[in-house]
Amino acid sequence: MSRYSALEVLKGGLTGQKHWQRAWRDPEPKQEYDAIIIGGGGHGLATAYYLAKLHGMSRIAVCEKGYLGGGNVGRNTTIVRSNYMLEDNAHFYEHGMKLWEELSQDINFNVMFSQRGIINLAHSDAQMDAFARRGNAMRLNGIDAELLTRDQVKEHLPMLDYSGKARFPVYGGLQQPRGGTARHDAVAWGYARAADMLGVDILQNCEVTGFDIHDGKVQGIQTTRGAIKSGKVGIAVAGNTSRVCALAGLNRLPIESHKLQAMVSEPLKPFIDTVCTFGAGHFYVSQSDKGGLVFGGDLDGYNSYAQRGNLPMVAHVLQCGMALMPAIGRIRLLRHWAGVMDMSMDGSPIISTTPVKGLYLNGGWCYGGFKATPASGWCFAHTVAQDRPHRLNEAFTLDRFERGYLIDEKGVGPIPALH
Amino acid sequence: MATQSNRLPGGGEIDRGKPLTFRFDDKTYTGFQGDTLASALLANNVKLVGRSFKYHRPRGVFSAGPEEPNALVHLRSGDRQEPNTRATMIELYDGLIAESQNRGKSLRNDPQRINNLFKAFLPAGFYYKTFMGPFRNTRLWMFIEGFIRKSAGMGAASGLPDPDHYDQMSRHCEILVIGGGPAGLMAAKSAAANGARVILVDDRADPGGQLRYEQYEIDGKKGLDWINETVAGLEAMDNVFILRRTTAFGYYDHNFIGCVERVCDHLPEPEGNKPRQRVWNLQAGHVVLATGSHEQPMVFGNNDLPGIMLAGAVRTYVNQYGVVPGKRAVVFTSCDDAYRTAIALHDAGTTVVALVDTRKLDSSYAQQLLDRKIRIINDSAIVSAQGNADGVTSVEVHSLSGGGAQRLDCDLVAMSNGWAPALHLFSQSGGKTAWDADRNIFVPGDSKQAECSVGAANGNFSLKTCLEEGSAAGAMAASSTGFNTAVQAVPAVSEIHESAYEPLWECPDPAKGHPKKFVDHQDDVAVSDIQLAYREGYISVEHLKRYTTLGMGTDQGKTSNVPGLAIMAEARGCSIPEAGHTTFRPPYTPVSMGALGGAETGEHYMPIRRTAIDSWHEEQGCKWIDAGIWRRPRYYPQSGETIRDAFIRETGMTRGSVGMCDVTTLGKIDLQGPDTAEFLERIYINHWMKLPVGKARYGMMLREDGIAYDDGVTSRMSENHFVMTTTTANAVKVMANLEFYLQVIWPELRVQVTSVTEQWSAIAVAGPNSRKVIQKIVDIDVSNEAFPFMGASGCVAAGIPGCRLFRISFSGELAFEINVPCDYARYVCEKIYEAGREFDIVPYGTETLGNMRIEKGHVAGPELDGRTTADDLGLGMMMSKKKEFVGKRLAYRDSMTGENRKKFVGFVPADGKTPLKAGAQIVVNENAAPPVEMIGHVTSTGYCVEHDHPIGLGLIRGGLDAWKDRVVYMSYPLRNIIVPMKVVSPVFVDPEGERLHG
Amino acid sequence: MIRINCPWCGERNMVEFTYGGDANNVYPGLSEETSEKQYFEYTYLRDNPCGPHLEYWHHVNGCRQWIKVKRDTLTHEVIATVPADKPVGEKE
Amino acid sequence: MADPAVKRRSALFEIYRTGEFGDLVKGKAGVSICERHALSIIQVAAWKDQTDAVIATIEVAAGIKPSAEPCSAISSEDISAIWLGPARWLIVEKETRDLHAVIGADVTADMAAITDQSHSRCVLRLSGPQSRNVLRKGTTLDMDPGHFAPGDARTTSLFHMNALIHCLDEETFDIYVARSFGQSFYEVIIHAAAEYGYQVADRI
Ligand SMILES: Cc1cc2nc3c(=O)[nH]c(=O)nc-3n(C[C@H](O)[C@H](O)[C@H](O)COP(=O)(O)OP(=O)(O)OC[C@H]3O[C@@H](n4cnc5c(N)ncnc54)[C@H](O)[C@@H]3O)c2cc1C
Ligand SMILES: NC(=O)c1ccc[n+]([C@@H]2O[C@H](COP(=O)([O-])OP(=O)(O)OC[C@H]3O[C@@H](n4cnc5c(N)ncnc54)[C@H](O)[C@@H]3O)[C@@H](O)[C@H]2O)c1
Ligand SMILES: Cc1cc2nc3c(=O)[nH]c(=O)nc-3n(C[C@H](O)[C@H](O)[C@H](O)COP(=O)(O)O)c2cc1C
Ligand SMILES: [Zn+2]
Repeated sequence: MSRYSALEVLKGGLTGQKHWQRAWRDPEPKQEYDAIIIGGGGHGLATAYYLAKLHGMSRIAVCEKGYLGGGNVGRNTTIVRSNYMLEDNAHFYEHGMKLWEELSQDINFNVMFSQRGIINLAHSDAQMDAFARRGNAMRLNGIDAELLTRDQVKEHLPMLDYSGKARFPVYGGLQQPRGGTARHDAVAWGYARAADMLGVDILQNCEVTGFDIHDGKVQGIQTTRGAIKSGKVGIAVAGNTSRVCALAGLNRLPIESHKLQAMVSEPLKPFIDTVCTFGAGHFYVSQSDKGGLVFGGDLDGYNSYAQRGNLPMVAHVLQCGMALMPAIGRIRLLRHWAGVMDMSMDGSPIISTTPVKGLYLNGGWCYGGFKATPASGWCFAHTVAQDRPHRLNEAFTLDRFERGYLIDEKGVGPIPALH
Repeated sequence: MATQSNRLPGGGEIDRGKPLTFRFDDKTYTGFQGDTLASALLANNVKLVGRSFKYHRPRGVFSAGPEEPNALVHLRSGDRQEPNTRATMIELYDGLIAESQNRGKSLRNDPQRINNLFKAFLPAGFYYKTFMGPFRNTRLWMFIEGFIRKSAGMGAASGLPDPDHYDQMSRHCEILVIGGGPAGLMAAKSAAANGARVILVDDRADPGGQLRYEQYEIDGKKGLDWINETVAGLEAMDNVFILRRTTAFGYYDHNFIGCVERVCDHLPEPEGNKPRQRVWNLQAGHVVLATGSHEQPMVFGNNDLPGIMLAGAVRTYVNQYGVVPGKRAVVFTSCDDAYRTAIALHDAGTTVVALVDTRKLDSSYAQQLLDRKIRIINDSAIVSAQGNADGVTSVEVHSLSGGGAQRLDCDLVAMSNGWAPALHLFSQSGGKTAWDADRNIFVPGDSKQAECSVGAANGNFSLKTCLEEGSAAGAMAASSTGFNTAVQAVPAVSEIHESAYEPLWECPDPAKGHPKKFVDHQDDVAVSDIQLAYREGYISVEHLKRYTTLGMGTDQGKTSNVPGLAIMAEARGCSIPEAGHTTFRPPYTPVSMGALGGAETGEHYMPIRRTAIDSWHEEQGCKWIDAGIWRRPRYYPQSGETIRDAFIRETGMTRGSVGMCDVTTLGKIDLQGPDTAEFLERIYINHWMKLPVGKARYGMMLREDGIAYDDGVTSRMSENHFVMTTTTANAVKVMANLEFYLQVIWPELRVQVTSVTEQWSAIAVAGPNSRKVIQKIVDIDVSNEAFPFMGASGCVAAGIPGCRLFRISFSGELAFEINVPCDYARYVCEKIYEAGREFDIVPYGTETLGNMRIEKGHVAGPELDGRTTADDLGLGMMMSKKKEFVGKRLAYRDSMTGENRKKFVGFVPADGKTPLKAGAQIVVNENAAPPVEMIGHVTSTGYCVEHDHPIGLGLIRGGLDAWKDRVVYMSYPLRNIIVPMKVVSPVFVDPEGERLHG
Repeated sequence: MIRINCPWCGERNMVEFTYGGDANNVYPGLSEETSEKQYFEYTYLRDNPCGPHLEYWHHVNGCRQWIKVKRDTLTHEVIATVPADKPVGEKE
Repeated sequence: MADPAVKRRSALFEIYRTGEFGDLVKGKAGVSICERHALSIIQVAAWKDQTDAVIATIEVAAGIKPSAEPCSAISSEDISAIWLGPARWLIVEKETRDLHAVIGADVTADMAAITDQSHSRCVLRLSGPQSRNVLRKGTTLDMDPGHFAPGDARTTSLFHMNALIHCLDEETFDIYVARSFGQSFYEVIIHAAAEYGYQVADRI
């Protein structure tokens, strides 16, 4: 398979780009694998890649019920950051940030990781204090953070409403300069291609429909493409965590599935050069390299497995948008869609062993799992390969809720829709 | 001023008596009332109107409707500039200004047109394969990204605040008909016959759909006359509501349809107080989708040159606008429909060089063409076009059975590869599309909601069928919503039976060269890109779309999705339905964010809650602060004072004499009933049964998970009547929670809860002289003996009966809180101020309120951060051991108790003067390099006026037991601040509470 | 736009309601006999099916009653609504 | 009742301006707005098993008989009883007597909880041919005449505020919102009414 490089693209230009081969194979499922990862989203594919690359495993399969990358990795607002306050989150996400910074080279696929910075706007002194608390914690943890004054925010974001008519004026903001965005689909494709090159079988249109579990130990899985054996099965199915776990007898998890909407405007010339979040409503925005303004908001607020949302939340997001940046009034919305989120009870993820031996769980990503993709795959691969967590994910266990070791960054408690 | 060289001398629906002047780029033109910008440009023979996304190829008007991929312009100027506006949908008005976009200084000499020369090196997804850089960081990519971003995007946003306003409205109806073509009009007519409420929406200025530009007769009348009569008939009915210029953009759950009306877009500026646009939220019993169809283009070499247009669009320009877009036309088709374009062009005086038909069969219209001496070239296809930025100049035609190449000179190509039903709304409603193999189109499958599709939207293109289906569907919809069925008689139509359509998804290559065959014109996706995607394994249509950007432009692939997936199906060797199509998502056509945001923006983004004393504060010169959506006075600066000066003065004067503060925003909940005390016992951590009447008590609630939730004072007004206060932030949530416990969990408890936050204004009067002030106001004895600390009583205040007085204190001073019915609050407030004048009473705001509670070591929002327990906050002893209460059990989990938790303490700077900062972290080592262990954080800071030094509150691991009087560091690296500070008790003033009780 | 049939007010738009989550959760009751595990399960574990789901909604911008709603989480169809202290299928 | 010299001060005291505004058509306003002020508003929340008794007692005590029918309002010339929720009503009249005491005298604590809410609401009366359109801009309710008729009273979300809407006749509505929202509410209502032309009349 040809390595990607500028030279190859130029070469292709002279030969009609005919020499490119499949980015990943389309193999038939084998009877047995050393490890199976369920879910061909970012996390599943990254896990398979790191298992093969770092843990010397070669016979690995990823089962994806639809097309690769069709889940949340293909429908998120692509924000990457590590601006967390709580220790466990901070170290985990910062590890991820470092992996992001090298990802394109590592997997030889340009994931267009753009460190254009992220600014969380504050609209009161109290909010500034809360952000300072987070920013100071970030700095002390060795993570970049800047507390911006109103004037500094204005330099980065001249299109906001500074008129004095704003219902919630901008006081300042917390910036993580290394944060930014990445090309979401490319992350899935890049990991898939890199994993495939290391021999991982990516099985698309292969839905897992059951588990073979004996004596509390996993033996294999049932799929729409037949039964497959393996003593190690990792679940990384994001919004479908409860459903797939139920197939393995793990009922009633600390998770609710909710839908989150995202939307994009018509393509525009550069309008906004950083990622920006509103502090007085649910609204965040960045601009894709294609030119679309990508907006996200709050959950629709009720359990749902529908990858489509309702109009009030779209209206709410754009109300926030108009309040914050009155210049978008004449820009048009092009498309809106939704994804299904596995909202956990403390808003933090689960990367963990389970009561079933050989069965591992990666889930509870809420709406922040895209940025976690490399770190999550990295830690989950470790957990699957070694049958125990890495230090970086040892706090993210499934039993932490019962023990009371919650990692509640927002402090809203066990109401998943509020995280 | 250019003349309208392409305008026919007569015909069309334009009003030649109303000429309009407009500008496009740097030139002024004229058009007529009734034109669109596109028809007016074509009338003036303007062919080049824009540049494509990637290769900056010259592009002209392609269609005559919302599907337009090419003719996108900046409409209007200054703060009203709208990027990416489809010229085909802009109604011309006098003085209109439009500019081409995605170009350099001039459209013709756009420097980026050289991209076209490098197109071989810029295939789909080239950016995924390169620009990664030699080093392991993102620098090279970010450098390149800057250029990519500048050249990507189409139009530019003005960046200026939108001066217009928007609006939203809801409406309910039994039957919603979307689309006012013949099918929709007929449906509305029969649906409305027996009184059902019918709403008809159509996205054009006038309903009529395709019938407006066809030459059919209906009931012996001209089609247009039939439309006008039908519309007039509907308009006369009370139960029918017609929305023009209104696009149904989204079909949501439970038959809810979002529509946007362009109220004033056809005018230079909105009139009077009218909104520019209005979103209609329509709730329908039954929906009739009569959304018509979109003509599909042919895919051949250089098929993107200006002058190559959809055949139906060409016919529209000729018949509806009286414009012939060229002098020498070639018509290229795989169906009968385009024959009518050839006829229309010919009859309008254009030379029709030939009609190229991919089919072998004889069209039903063949004779009509032959009568007009138009040459028909069967079993053939255009394989390439030649031309330049000024448009097509010739086409090369090949026989599909081999041999027979010829070149035809022309300046207009009208093409049709059949019509695809507009399935967008159907698909959004949850319905699955089905492939109709006979007709080679996707059609609506089974309905998931109460809706049905009719006419062209249902794949039925004959006018007669459209009318019949419309009539039947209208009647069915009426009966399904409870109204008697009345199928309307369907009028007779003049129409000939058309022969079968045989699509050709991709034309063969010419003998020489491989000119790009464009599938998605806006995003420059060509057949070669689809083939590349296929080779690289991006074969699912969803991968194809995301890899090549096929169908991701402003037109969302209305004319490119079907050809694209057909070409992929061909490459994969599978059928079209096996390949499937991508998901249709709202909006159907792009909708301005202003309209979606609606009226409540800017100052009205969220309503403001004001207390009843709001105007008094304003008169006192207060500075405001947002507390959630309330506004509250923050401080009352005197001349030249900073906020710090002000709160130190207010604190000093209150503690020194007396101050007053509006505390209305606290939640107030009235609880009545024999089980109220028992209820409080369950939801608070402390005891309530024995609270005497006339007494108040501080209480704390936990969440179910054992974390501290909310606190406040609750008073017993009579045996079975309590009044609870909550924090401002949690008032609404606590109320809903109490209702949950009472309605769901303990319905057997006889307790009624009612929010009375809005009934009562609350004014706190604090300070050593507060009693003297209060005594002048109220009719009860407020001496310490008669009304001790935590007393609660009804009273008459300043002559106003029905007030309430509480002796409670947040500041730690002798203090009272007086509750007054809101309409009297300002009056009583003034009376208190007057009464306090002799003691130099000072009004104080949230800043001083906060400072005094910090001095006194009371917890508030920053400490109740959703992660702290009652014990962490030093309130552990309040938790009753003798009873069960909400959250108790989980609060005693191992992790939630014990030495290692962060506990509530106070701080003073070691030097006694450096100010402390909220948001700082606490570390033990002054100079450690990251990662540094953080043992706590500073939650709130203030200034202890009495002892004249800065103070702070915070949480620190192990609390006072571990740290009392030891020095730790306040670390604020964001501002490079590190301050040694001593850990002390959080109560800085009157630790014994003598003042409270005094 | 989900429409919920409030047992008192009739069919109303979801914007009038707030969501209260899984209604299969049975409150363990404030009693010393109840185990910590029961509280844990009530507080943290959820039925999360794809399909019909029993859940609480609060008609907060309406009659202020908590109600139980059986709703399909895939199609959003509302199958039944009852007052919150009643079992589904039985009306007041 | 308070010293009659002290006037109650409404939430709109500072901003209420009578006159005609907006896009009047031939000098005519499409909507007329006026504030109802100095009302007695008493909430009666009956114990469920006392519902009938409470209804009967209120009728005797206050001269209006509330209905147990959800979303309904019974009104006479001077007084209305508006359904709020199951076994819960607002009794509303222009303040002329101590209505709280009047009702409380007969409806005892073992029958119902009675709460004075007289100062807790800002009440606007909207009338005129465009009144329904103004309301359509802020609520998702069906505002068509056959579906929101005289005698109907619904609590809903109106311009993102909780509001009780009481239909008095074909084109007249009383709207109750929380007092603290009063000014914001008034501002959005006149904004919504501007395109129809509106008249602000003297308080009633
Ligand atoms: C609108 C939206 C915006 C977001 N914004 C951000 C953001 O800005 N930043 C951020 O960090 N995060 C964001 N997220 C969250 C992020 O996208 C997710 O947390 C993350 O992508 C989840 O991990 P994943 O990529 O592995 O999931 P997915 O891509 O969803 O992968 C799970 C896969 O499992 C498959 N699967 C499910 N069941 C089965 C089965 N039975 N058998 C086989 N396969 C199965 C699914 O088909 C799916 O492909 C957002 C999410 C959404 C929806
Ligand atoms: N002979 C052929 O091959 C052929 C092919 C296609 C159409 N036709 C002709 O076209 C006509 C079809 O009639 P019809 O009524 O089904 O369709 P139509 O195309 O005449 O009318 C559809 C109407 O719906 C409007 N519309 C579409 N989507 C909308 C939306 N989302 N919101 C608001 N308005 C929307 C359009 O502007 C249009 O006015 C017939 O006259 C038929 O003969 C013929
Ligand atoms: C960051 C981002 C940018 C997007 N930009 C576009 C765009 O420019 N045009 C477009 O049609 N869709 C765009 N989409 C939306 C996708 O087309 C698609 O709707 C989304 O990935 C969800 O998939 P689905 O609609 O197939 O379910 C974008 C999506 C994301 C996540
Ligand atoms: Zn209700």
